[in-house]
Amino acid sequence: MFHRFANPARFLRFAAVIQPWIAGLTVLLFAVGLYLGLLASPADYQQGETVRMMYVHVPSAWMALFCYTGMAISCGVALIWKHPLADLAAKATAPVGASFTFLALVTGSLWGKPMWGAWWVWDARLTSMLVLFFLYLGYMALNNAFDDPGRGSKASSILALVGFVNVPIIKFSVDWWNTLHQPASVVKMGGPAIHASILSPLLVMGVAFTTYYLWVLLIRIRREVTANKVRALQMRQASRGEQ
Amino acid sequence: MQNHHLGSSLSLFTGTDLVCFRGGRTVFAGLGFALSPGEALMLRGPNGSGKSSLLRLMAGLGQPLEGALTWSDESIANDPEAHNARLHYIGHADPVKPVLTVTENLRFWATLRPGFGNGEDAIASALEKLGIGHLADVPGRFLSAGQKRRVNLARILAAPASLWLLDEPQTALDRAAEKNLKDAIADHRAGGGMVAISSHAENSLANARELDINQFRADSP
Amino acid sequence: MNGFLAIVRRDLRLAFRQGLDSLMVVAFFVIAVVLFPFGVGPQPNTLARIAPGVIWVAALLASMLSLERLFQTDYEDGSLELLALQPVALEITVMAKVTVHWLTTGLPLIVAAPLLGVLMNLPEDGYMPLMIALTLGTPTLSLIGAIGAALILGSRRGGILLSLLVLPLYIPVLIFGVSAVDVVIGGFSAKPQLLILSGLLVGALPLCPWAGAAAVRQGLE
Amino acid sequence: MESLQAFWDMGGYGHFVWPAYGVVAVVLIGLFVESRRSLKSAEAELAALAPSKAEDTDDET
Repeated sequence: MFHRFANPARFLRFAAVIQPWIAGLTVLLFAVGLYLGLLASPADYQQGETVRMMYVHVPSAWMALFCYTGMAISCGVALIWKHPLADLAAKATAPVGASFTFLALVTGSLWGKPMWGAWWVWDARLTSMLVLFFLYLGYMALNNAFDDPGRGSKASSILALVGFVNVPIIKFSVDWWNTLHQPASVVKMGGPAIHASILSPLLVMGVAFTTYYLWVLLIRIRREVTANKVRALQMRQASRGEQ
Repeated sequence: MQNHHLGSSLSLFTGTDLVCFRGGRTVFAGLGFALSPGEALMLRGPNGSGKSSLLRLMAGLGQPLEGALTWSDESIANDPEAHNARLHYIGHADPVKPVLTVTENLRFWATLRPGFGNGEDAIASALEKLGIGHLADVPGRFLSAGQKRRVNLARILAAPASLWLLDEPQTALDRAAEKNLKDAIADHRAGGGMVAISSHAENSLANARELDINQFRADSP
Repeated sequence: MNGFLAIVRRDLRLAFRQGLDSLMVVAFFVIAVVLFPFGVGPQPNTLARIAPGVIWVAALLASMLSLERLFQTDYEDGSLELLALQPVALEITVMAKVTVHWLTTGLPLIVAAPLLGVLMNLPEDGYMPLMIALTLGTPTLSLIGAIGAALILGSRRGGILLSLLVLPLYIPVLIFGVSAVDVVIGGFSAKPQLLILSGLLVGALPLCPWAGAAAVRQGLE
Repeated sequence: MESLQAFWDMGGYGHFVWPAYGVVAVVLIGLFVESRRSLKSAEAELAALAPSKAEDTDDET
């Protein structure tokens, strides 16, 4: 009972079963999404073809926040109920979330160039995304700044929760700061109204991104579990040698 | 000496099937102990077997993965401040600030304790008991390791507490200081206090119970 | 309460005897601001326009400099572990440390701010809002910084990691601090900004010591 | 052929839309490959350390 941390076999079996399904679903959804987004849907009457970038930019931005929320929740579970897997889920989520945030920033700037004529615009959403990126970096840096992985995950869990509490405050102050210094940009990120033909590829891509996240999450959690097993074995060999 | 249930048959401070998980490994499992006023518990076992970890759990620095630590049947985690008020802990490090004199160091720690009533002479008598009365006004940076350890020991004499948790207290102490320590522990126990001590010294305390941590090693795969 | 005062008194005495680093913090603050005219050119009106922002960013960085050592020295010599084992709640200990940090860094920055206002050709009516905003903002910076300082205890990379953790959380204070000054220079009242700054402070007062204590507790496990 | 050119051209915004999709593809696939690689190396390490205990089956996806 007491070494339940060492081999959460139940999770490994569960992951092994559903992972192929999630993989298949993700590939299928991406295929459909790309087809709808690039071929089937019309260009936007106002933004022209650049609206197609929305099909990758908006899901990335969604996932950036979705992952951070997921991370904060699993950190909360890890701290309060000391559930061993929650720690690993948060540690596994961070790089994925950071990658989505990075993508949101890159596609956002690629979107901004034709729209506003500049690679980087201090638009409220993009700026908040940039701050979120730093929160991810801080989490990951703190997570492996310790020799003992247990210490790293506990410290970064607290940081994730503190960060999570601050996200709305930062969002509010950046929005407020943006309206103060920046005349409201005419072309809002999502366009005046999302036309049905644009909505469907957007939703499909959104779900595709989510299933992709679950797929990579399962792989990374299995990696963390295996790495923990390896560390436990190495430690036991060290301490057994001492007797 | 406050809050002692002298003569209570039920042991005051108990630990039941404790599991300690630290530094990525299970240090010990299924460990139990019981302490009653006047008793001493000697923790034995090789390095890394978890003596310090057990003392830290007893002090409340971190929670056991499983099992319970209770003080007169109430878990110590329920009210950490109350538990802190009734214990003194000597760890590996002796927190003596180099720029403060010995008395200033001791006065700081003593003022944080509830039982610190009679001020200066409690500190003076504590220093005398450990044979370092002459160091009262010496700044910390001039003290040797042995003297720092004695100042740390004087800290727990200056303000009363019923439970002493001593992690290899005799390191860096010379023969005379070790004797002073033994006497202090004997007085503490005579007054109804309790001691849990991890130590490699062979000459253990008078009628102290022993607990070999090694038998609770977790050797599971 | 006397535990809080005892810790504040001890830490202030330690700070004074170990050579106040407030002077260094203020020196950094001044130098950081003085660099800007070299960068953006000495024209008074450009300096005046960026003055509030530059002063606030420099104050923010200056107050972060000494954060790393908030718990570090006590952590290394075992005092922090002992403080966690005192009847004084750890949250109060963290609050005491934050108060000492504010007294030794926040306050000197506020006192030095007008001098930098002159250097940066800050418009006349910008001084009062700058002082008020700094008075409301610097305690929040110390409070949030204390969490970061506690989180990096025992980590391999201290200072740099601390700034990466803490700076994103400083953004709201920076935004409203600077705009409190800009708005008054523009002829409007800074009431909303100052209200939000005090809101941030009132929010940080209970939450940060609680989170900081949790961070310290897991650091000592 | 002509429609292919138009598709590639993306109404003149081709050199914005395609890099965006390109970056997304590179990062997502890269992240997936890296995650799998580190899983495989961890499992290899585990197998080396305790051949008997490497009980979780080595499935393909």
